[in-house]
Amino acid sequence: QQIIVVSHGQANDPFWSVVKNGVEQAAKDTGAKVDYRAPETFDMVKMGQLIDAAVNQQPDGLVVSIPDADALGPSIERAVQAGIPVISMNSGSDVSAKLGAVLHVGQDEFTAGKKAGEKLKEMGGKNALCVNQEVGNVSLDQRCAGFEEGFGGKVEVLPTSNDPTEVKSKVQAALESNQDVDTILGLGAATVGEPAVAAVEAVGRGGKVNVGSFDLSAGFLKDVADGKAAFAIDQQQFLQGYLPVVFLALDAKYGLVPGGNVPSGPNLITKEKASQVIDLSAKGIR
Amino acid sequence: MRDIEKHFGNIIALAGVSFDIRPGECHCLLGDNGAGKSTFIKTMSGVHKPTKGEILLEGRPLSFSSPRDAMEAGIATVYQDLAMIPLMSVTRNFFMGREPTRGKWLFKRMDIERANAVTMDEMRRMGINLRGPDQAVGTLSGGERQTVAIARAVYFGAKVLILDEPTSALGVRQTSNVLATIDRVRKQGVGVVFITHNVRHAMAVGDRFTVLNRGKTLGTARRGAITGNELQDLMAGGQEMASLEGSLGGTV
Amino acid sequence: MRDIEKHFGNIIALAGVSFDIRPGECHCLLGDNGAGKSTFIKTMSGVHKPTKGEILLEGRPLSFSSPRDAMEAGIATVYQDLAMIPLMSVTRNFFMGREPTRGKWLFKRMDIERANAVTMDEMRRMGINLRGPDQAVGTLSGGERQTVAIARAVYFGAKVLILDEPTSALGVRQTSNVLATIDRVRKQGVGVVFITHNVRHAMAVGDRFTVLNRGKTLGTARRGAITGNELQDLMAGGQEMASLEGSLGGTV
Amino acid sequence: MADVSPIIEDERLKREGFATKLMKRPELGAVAGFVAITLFFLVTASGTMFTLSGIMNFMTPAAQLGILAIGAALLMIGGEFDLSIGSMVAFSGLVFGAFVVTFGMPLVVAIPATFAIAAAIGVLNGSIVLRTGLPSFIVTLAFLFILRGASLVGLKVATGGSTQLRGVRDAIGDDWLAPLFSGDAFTGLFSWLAEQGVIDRFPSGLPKVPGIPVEILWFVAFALVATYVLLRTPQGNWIFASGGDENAASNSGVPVRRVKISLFVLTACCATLVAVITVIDAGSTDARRGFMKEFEAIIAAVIGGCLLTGGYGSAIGAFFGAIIFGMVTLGLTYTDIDQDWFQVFLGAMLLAAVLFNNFIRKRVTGER
Amino acid sequence: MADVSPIIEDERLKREGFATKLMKRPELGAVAGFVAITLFFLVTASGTMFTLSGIMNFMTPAAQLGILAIGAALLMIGGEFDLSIGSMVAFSGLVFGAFVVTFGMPLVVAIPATFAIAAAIGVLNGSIVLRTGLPSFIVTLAFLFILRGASLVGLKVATGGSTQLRGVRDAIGDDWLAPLFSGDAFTGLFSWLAEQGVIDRFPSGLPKVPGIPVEILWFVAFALVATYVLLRTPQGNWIFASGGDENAASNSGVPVRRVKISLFVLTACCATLVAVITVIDAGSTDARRGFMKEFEAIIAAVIGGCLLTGGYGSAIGAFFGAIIFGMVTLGLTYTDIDQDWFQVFLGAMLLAAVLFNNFIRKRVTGER
Ligand SMILES: Nc1ncnc2c1ncn2[C@@H]1O[C@H](COP(=O)(O)OP(=O)(O)OP(=O)(O)O)[C@@H](O)[C@H]1O
Ligand SMILES: Nc1ncnc2c1ncn2[C@@H]1O[C@H](COP(=O)(O)OP(=O)(O)OP(=O)(O)O)[C@@H](O)[C@H]1O
Ligand SMILES: [Mg+2]
Ligand SMILES: [Mg+2]
Repeated sequence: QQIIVVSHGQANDPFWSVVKNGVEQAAKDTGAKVDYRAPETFDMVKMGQLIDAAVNQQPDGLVVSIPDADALGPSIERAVQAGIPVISMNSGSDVSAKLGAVLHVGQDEFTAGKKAGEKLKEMGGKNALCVNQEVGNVSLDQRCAGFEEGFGGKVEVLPTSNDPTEVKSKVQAALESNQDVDTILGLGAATVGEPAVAAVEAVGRGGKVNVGSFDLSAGFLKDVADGKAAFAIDQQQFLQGYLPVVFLALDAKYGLVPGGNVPSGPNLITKEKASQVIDLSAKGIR
Repeated sequence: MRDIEKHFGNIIALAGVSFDIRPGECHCLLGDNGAGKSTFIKTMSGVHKPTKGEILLEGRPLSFSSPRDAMEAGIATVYQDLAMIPLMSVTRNFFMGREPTRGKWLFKRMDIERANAVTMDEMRRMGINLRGPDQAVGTLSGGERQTVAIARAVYFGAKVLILDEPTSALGVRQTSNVLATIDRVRKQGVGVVFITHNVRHAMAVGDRFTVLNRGKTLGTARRGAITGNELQDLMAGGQEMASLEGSLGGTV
Repeated sequence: MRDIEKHFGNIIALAGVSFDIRPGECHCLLGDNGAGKSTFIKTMSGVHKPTKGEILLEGRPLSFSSPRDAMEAGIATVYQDLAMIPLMSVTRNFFMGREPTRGKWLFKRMDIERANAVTMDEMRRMGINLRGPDQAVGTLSGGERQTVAIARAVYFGAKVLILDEPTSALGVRQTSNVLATIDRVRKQGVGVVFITHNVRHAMAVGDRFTVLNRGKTLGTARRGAITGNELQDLMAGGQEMASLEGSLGGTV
Repeated sequence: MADVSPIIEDERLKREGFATKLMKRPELGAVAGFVAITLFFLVTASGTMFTLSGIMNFMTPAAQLGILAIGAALLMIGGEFDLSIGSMVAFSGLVFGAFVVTFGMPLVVAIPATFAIAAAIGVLNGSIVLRTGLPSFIVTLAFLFILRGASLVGLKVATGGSTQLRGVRDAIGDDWLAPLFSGDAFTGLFSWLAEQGVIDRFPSGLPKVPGIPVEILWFVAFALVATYVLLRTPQGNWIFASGGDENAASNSGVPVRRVKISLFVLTACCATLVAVITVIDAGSTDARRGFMKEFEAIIAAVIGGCLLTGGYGSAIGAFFGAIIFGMVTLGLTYTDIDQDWFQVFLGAMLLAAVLFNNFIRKRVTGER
Repeated sequence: MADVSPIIEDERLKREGFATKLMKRPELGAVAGFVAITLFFLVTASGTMFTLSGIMNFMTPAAQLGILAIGAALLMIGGEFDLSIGSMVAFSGLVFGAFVVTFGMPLVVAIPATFAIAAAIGVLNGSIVLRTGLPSFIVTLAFLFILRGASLVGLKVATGGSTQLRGVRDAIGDDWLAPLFSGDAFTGLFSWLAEQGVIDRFPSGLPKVPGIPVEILWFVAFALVATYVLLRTPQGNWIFASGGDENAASNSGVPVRRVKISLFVLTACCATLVAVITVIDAGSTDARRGFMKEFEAIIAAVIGGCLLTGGYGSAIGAFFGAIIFGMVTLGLTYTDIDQDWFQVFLGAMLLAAVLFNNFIRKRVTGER
């Protein structure tokens, strides 16, 4: 059996490296031969080409994420036409069935962002920063957009880079120049969440600014456990890599397949749960 | 050309030089190293804009905004640094900026065969047998390179031909070729400006001689009104000659 | 040096040349453009590795892997392209690779004042008054630049001094200075290799004359064993001289 | 005068075979690299890489990159850089998308209008560089940021807050100009070939390869035209001269300013061509389109033998450079190597390709 | 012989003020740009940007970038590029992190060992460039990919699957070498100053600025040393010569190979210094550290007046170039402008800074 996974996240992205770990675990558990592929940057044109390349190899199953249905649709339809069972994961729950995918595992970035927004609003936030480490990456932009909708209050998107020093300085600058900010949402725990917490401490507003972040990192979870940060949003993306592969393997072997979509998250990790997950996070499972 | 001045930042390279060229005449420009000869002819051929002064062509004031303008006005120049692209072939350098074309409209293309043939011919006329027209200029010897530049200027020269130390790196045979060429184009009615440090070369072909010193003209003399030795003294800039001069027996 | 051959790809620049230098003697290397003179001296000073042949110094075979090696063996060279960095100042070019230092250990630094003073002095000795030691070489006139290269080689020259057409761009005064300098260092027991196209310059200072033609030696003559005119004919490479030669009155 | 005889034999020339002569051309190194990489993948990759569909698959990204790379190569030969082409792809994509979707223009209007805007930016780039004498690296770098940022802002305005503009395919419908810029060419021929069994088919009966993607045709055509211009026209000579030595060229009467500005316009238009093709093909555009493409284009040009200092290089070299880059980026997916190793692999292959090409060239030309 | 008189007045020199002379130095353009940007932000940004804490805040990233930029500038003056420094930051970070966390080495061992490995990679880079004569752009580009990929693979091995290696701070504890590479210097002085009321305090009584971050000290020290070396030592002369014209330099006896290899080692060590500082400071390292830093470093060097073609530039210029870049990236956050405009703003400010510097220089030196 050969199963190919094509996603839009890079192998060195902490979020996607966990997905990949799930894929690898599934490969080990099912004995199938699984390939994980992704473009080097958020690049829909390239991703379409990777799907085409996968279809050419006639695998027994194909797992894709669908952040842009317009761009990827034709390639996915071509796979379906070629008789390859397709499962979508992570993004694209709304279009997955239409394009002919068997089912979808995971959840929209937008919905997850919305949920985070609601939670932070509940905690009394009125004025928020959405710290985006890769503006233009549609899946990250959607997290911010969802957050804006759920939060309701004033949200400013703060574009930064992957460099923790720069993120910390920028967040610090934003906090210094705007004393009203009371909420920060980071779009990645290691790259943005940890430096954001450090920045809040540095300007002496620890406890007055709620910090939440997408995804998990051991450092950020520790901050959550210590009460320096509010929560981390876990999509349990390990499942998004693990389940589709297992489903497709079972499908190929026995023709068994679940009947509906599987939502993998979101799951808010707050102070109570944080310390349990630290170890798993350090190993790249959560 | 009248009262040309040229400053580079705080350096005054030319402090008022006047000069004229007549058709069919070879005007030699002489002077010590750093006197400003090259700067002066660069002003004449549109490379530098004069800080002060004006250029008149056939009575009308002119202002060249680029060497291409000057070329179109009929001035061809051999620069001291030759203005060659080392990585390009001899032919491409020869015709740079004035490529011969063939065909029409969309199919207008460079006539490479003709260009190659002309280049080889002109070079042979100057006494250099090139190995091939597509050798890169950067791999030519110093004299070969200089010959390419001279052949190019002569080939395209129209009204005025300016030569900045054209014979400095040339062998005996090539030098006499160049002097002969100057003589020939002069007889065709072209005005020639010839810069050299070699008094013998200057006396051989010059009709008038102008000596520059430290950015100023020391004066102009007609042929016959001055002897080679006088000229030599003028060129040395009036400073006492190095003491060994005598012992070397006037060989320079 | 024995039977040196040098090929560039499919181009044979030197096809077996033998040559020797003796202390206190000025050996002139003459020849047509493209004869291979520059290539030959570059082989001697470690720039090129010979394709065939060997170099002997005081009887021992030598192999220079870089010009620095040759320098350390006491060979100083003025290259035809001068080996100057246009963007750097005159002083920095003068001392490039052999900077004078002051202080010790961590505080070992360039002795800028001394370097500047030496440069200005040596240049003035050659007859050039520089505006200042920190002018960039790229803004010097052709002759000024050449003088810097010569002054540098003379200043550092130890056993052998090689000059590739050192006087080509020089004015009258500078030229006589250079010839005088050659004479002076020769008397100090340094061996000089002097390349030129000017027979008079060669006759003035040369003790022996070797003529190259198309990558081969045409023969070596002692001073007195050959006249200027014979040398001139040899240098022209045996091909018939351009027809105008006569009418120009032997001025070249 | 000396006699003007026909070109004579020169005893100072060794015999030189035709092959040797060929290898001296700048692009032939890239060809050697290309051959080496092909052999490598023939051995290591799964067979599907070199089926017809596999080839089309790696040629499509190579073609898109290649169009940019040839433009970048011409500009580099002319002595300048354009770091803004990647951002230009995003910006032109936005402009084109907005024209088509937001303003509902037909392609006959939208495409020329997009090219006009791109050309204007090219002129702006070029004039700033030439006016100020600043290095083009820094000027176009500023435009790298400006255009990328403008695309983001523009997208948000055009879509009302999203960074992705969709619905281009619907808006275009079956505009008669679309086939020139999207989809596959020679579909009829290919389905006929498939029926004859020359081309593989899917179980559903459709040919695995429906035709040749148009970008490949654009790519090949552009490479040929660029080569012709460089080697056989006065303009080509001017490009080499401007890049080789600006001063010398202008002293010899080459209109250096005009040449350089035209080249900046050309690269902007190359970026726009790629933008139009990918936007129509994908049906959408987003703010990350063309990200890092400027570097990939320069990489391809350098693999193809262009010198960063200008004055040397070839369009055919950039052509093969782009194909090498395309093969390497897609090739790993056809092998069994873990994706984590992708970058190590990419770097090693690049190095191997240029080392091999260098080795071959030195061997053949006998340089030391 | 001619008389050897003291330097005489030359009538061909116009009087030239001290200011004019200063402005001719390559770095003074960058200083002008720096002043302009500062004035701009003084007017437009919120006052907090230029409080002590605000200054430390933008100087910290500027210092980290600047250490790389000065290394890159020296290498550029020497005529070569190193595109692998960004990846080198990630790779050295991994190596250092693994030494400390996985192997539990003390800093006295771990730091020299990391530097040794970096230096070895620098030598490798340099020897490939010099041996093959390939452009350093392409060789170090290959290492950009290779080192980046190796960091990812290495991290996964070291952590058992994660892309982040953490626990560095715990592993180090209070090693006596740590204060040299992390945290703030002069903390005593600063808290004393805070008590005197010279420095703002938090309500808790702690000074708002606890000290000067060590990277800033490293940065300043390195800039001074580099300037000294460039302008006052033979080695500096060799660097200029090697970059100005490799052939001419080597013909004049400059050990070009040795100079260039040392410069490659230097840039690798700069990257390692930044890696060590950031890893200790952040307590962790991940696969994306240093991403794109190679370009930012080159940008800073070019803003600072280095020529891409080599042979010209200055370390002080790169120093100010890095500060300009740091101020511009952070400055927008202090203004009221919508952050979506960030990249447009960054590009525009860069362009404005270099245009201004160019304008000033032309004015002062009277070039046409
Ligand atoms: N771009 C420049 N910037 C500053 N100074 C310059 C520049 N160009 C020339 N100079 C100076 O102007 C003076 C005149 O130079 P020019 O090249 O005209 O001399 P020249 O008469 O041609 O000398 P040579 O006989 O040696 O060629 C020189 O002293 C030179 O240093
Ligand atoms: N790197 C190279 N590659 C190919 N050919 C070369 C190279 N260097 C020199 N040549 C060729 O070798 C021949 C000898 O050149 P060289 O420079 O030694 O001549 P020269 O005797 O110094 O001439 P001149 O008097 O004009 O300086 C020339 O024909 C030249 O074209
Ligand atoms: Mg001159
Ligand atoms: Mg020579």
